[in-house]
Amino acid sequence: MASSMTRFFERFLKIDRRWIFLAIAIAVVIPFFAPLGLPVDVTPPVQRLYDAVDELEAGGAPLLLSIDYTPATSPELEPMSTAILRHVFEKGVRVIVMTLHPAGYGMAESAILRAAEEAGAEYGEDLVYLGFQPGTSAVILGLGVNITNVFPEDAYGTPLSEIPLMEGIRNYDDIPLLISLAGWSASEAWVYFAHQPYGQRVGGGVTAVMATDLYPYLDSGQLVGLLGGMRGAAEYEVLIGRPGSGARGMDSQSVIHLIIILLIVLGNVAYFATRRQRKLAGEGT
Amino acid sequence: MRARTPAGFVVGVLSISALFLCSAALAQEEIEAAPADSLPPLSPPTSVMISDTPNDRGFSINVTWALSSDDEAGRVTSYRIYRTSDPDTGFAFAGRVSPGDTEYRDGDAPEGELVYYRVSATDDVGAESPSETSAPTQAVPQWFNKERINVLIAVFIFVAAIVYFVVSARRGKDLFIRRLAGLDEVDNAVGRATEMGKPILYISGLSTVSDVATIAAINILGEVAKKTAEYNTRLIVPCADPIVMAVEQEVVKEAYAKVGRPDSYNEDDVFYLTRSQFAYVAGVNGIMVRQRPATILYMGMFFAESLVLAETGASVGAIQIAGTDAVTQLPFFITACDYTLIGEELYAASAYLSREPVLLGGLKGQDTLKMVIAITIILTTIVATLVAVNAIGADFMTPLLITQ
Amino acid sequence: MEFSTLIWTTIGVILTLCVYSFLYKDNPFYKFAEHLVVGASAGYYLVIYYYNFIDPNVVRPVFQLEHGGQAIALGGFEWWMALIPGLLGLLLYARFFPKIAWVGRWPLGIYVGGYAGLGISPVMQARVIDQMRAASSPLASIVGPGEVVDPFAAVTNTALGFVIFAVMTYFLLAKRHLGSRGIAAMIGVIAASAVVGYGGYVVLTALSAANVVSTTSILLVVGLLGTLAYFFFSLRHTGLLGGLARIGIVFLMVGFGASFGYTVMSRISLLIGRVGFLIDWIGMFSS
Amino acid sequence: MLRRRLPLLLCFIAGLFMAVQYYVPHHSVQSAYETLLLWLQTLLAFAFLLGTVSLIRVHYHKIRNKAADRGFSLVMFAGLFAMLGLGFFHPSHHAPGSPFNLMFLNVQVPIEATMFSLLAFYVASAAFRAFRARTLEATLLLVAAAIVMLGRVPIGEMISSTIPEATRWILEVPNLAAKRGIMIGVGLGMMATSLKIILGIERAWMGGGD
Repeated sequence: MASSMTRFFERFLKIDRRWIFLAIAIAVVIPFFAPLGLPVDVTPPVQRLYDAVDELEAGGAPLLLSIDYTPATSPELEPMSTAILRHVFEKGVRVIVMTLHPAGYGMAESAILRAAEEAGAEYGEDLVYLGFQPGTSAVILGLGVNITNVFPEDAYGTPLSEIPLMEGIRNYDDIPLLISLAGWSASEAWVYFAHQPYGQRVGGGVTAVMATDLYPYLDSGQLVGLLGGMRGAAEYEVLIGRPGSGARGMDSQSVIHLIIILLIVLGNVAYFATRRQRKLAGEGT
Repeated sequence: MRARTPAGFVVGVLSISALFLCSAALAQEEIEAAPADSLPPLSPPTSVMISDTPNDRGFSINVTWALSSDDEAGRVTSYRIYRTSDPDTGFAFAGRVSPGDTEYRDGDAPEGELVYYRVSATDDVGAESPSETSAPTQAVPQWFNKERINVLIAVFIFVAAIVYFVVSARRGKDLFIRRLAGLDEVDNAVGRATEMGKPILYISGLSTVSDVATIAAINILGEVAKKTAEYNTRLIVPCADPIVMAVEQEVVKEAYAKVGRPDSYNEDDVFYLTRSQFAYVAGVNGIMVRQRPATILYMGMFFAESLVLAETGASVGAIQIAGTDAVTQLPFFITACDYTLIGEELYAASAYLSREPVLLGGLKGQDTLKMVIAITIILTTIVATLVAVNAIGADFMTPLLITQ
Repeated sequence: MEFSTLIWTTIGVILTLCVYSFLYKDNPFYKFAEHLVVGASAGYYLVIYYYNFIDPNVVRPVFQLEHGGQAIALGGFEWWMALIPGLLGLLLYARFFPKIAWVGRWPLGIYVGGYAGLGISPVMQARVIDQMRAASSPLASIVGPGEVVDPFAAVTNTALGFVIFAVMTYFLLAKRHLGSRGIAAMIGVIAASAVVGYGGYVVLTALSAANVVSTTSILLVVGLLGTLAYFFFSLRHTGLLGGLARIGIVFLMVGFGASFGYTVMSRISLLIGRVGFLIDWIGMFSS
Repeated sequence: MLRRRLPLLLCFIAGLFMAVQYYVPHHSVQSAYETLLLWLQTLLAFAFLLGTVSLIRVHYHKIRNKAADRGFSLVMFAGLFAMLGLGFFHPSHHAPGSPFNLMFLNVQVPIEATMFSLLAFYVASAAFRAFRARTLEATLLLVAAAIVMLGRVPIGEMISSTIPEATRWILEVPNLAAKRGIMIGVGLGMMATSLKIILGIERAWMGGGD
């Protein structure tokens, strides 16, 4: 019996790695069709960002959402833009969307189209898309002086003066909150060039790996709140009560993390079981 | 020759916006003047002081002021800073800061001209209360950045240590170097590839020469190429950067020439693939599964692709030796490769492989500095702790923390 | 849904599946995607670099006498400043002419030297001085008069680490040929830091006549010194240095494990993103 | 002289200037520095053509030598020349909806993103293969990795609240100490290597030797 166990372990140690690939693939795909709904605890940085958005008045001064992420980091950041847009549209808060990255143009457009369609938000009244302007820091500084200097027209060529939402919106003075979602240093740029000189309240959403680097800004109050990676998006979804791709992603995450740990544990059990056997065999000869 | 484009752009944007804001502010002031029951105008900021920004390239003035007495009550919405070369002809908008702030750095001051500043407290309807005009000063560029003197001293000590040990090595002083397992294996790996009749794959990172790790990788390639040339083993070097490719072609070609086999060098084996990170990975993966190299060396700067490369390499059964200073990628190489040079070991590798006394002397210099650093850290930690618990006065720290 | 969007997305989906087929084994579909992306991206970078550097900084100033939107004079300072990099760039192509191939080393010399020089001082600042400063923080500080010291929190910072270290030392002693001096050195270092950790805590409290809490684990300092010791090349790793280096390896391995575990999440996010892309594509047909 | 000494001299001068400018904020030196930096970047841009020629050469030889996979070399050429054609001969190649950009977004981006996502699979297979408690070092590595992995997902908190705390401690104490030590060591190595290049002690970059 011992030898059959050992043989099993030996075979397990030499398992074709493609079986592992298959297990990972299944673990990723299943939550898309059958969400597990594992509970997610909300952490303070996410709560603070949610509160800042929640304080905005319906139909009042708008949120400026800068969707600065690119296709490479969209898996982590798109769930955030979706959750935030759902939140503001549900509350009737108006929103101005823009991007600092050329590759963010399409990302931002598809995000707002989807959210607006779902919530029945009206373009020009509930949201405006300003598009992309090159020159990160110059753009951020320029918005503090006058938005129309930087974006004379929206992304579709309509002068801002003809858009109802933009009436009375000149610069950061008329924007109570700004959120940047980015997989690069855009969040820092917003802190340096919008918060420092103009006192603009800035919130951020970044990839999980970047989040630890930004915590100091959170402690110093330079960021009002922060979403870190898919987990941050999942927490935000919990707060708005609508689990979406973030929560689903966290299901996959939990399962795959468990699979990897299980593989490590089983690998070690098998290793030690067979090692004893190898030692015995070694003594025999 | 000042970089004109961005500066010109900023000046342009700022002056246009200044004009706009001034006219807007003026227009609003007229309106606001009418109602009698509105709040009294803000009290202006006082004691506006200006000075040339120290240690800068020029064109910059630091402005400081005392808060408006209405600031605490929350009536001030911002402070606006204005500049002029001639106070009689009016002021131009220079910048804006939040209430509570008492300083501003103006980066667009003209050089060699006296300038004057004024700071206005602005309320929520845009009415401004300007301060008195400041005394004039000039924006002056500096020739030496005093804030960096500590770096200069440290670099000087470092250079002295390296040069001293290089020179004494040249005089024939015997130098010891500890074992680096990964590098001892390079010889075996070349031999193994020769026996199996399979090539060696050398990946010199995905960065440019601007990362020093890439330079280290080029140095190591020089040593590796000498060995492969001796054994007449095929060496494949796909490059992710065209300059690195140009240099590495030179390196490998010379190595073959030196062992008297210039004809064995094949330019098609040291080639450019693509700069694009994962397109490069796609290409290298293809080379791995089709050429089945016996040995793969990863030296230099790596990013997220490290594990994709190393796992594919492991799957074709190659002996893998990695070396990188990319802290985030080291765990992946350690997991998937047979040997990994960690951080500084990468930089020691070319000295180790070549055993050239002058290069080994450099290592000795590095070690000396390391010793100095370790002792400094121990001392400053002790002193900092004693100061923090008031066991000794804080003045004691000042000379040690000159690096602030 | 526009038809062209559907076509482009479908192309993306097919190429995505081609790449995933590599997980099974190398095959013509993967080869197709691989060669396509190598060619396309090489072309992409050539175009982007041409339009971002060569065109504005060389071609337009030299031939069209225009730089950054401003006219420049033929033979003027700015014209020469644009011509020089152009000539240096052309020298790179000398390698195609064996007789003058060696002039190709001139631009490479400037390039390699320039970047080598650029690195020295910022590296000293950011990687050495700043790190030393961050490492030299107080191990303890005073708690204000009204505040209560949580003795547990004050010592766990250090205690937890030392328990782990004691266990590890045992294993190290059992397995490694470090020499009796090295083992003695290691025990010495660990014991000394324990004494500094606990004894220092008591002494400091007495010295300052106030409550003292530990703010930075002494393990942080010991680990840093150990890691530095590991990187010592010119001395044999025996005795005190050997003991410290062993401690350094322990810290390095824990650190690498932590980095590995920390990064897994974002890697899985990428896969979830790709799977989401494929599933959205299926959804395109149902809508 | 011109073959060996001049490149070394140019290397020395460029290196010395770049090293010294760090301490000289004066705008005359800083703009010279910016100009030189721009030259270096422009040089890289020129090298891209050199690189592309190398890529073309390798695949042209494959086709000429009737190598087994020569058909795929044609695919490479198709991708390369499509991008070059659309980039250089199509007006407004950089506009959002241009064919050049569409090719980039729908051919290059999906392939590269998928290559990137292979990491999720490889992380698992590498962990399984290498995380064996063979030695003390390997044990530490795998235990730390397992704790941090669990500490980052909700399921970790569900198992025990100490897991996220332990994760934080590992990241903030042993991990930080090791990273700092590596960073200082690497810093010294980088500076020494740069110095040896500038002083001409290390000459591998120009084929080494004398």
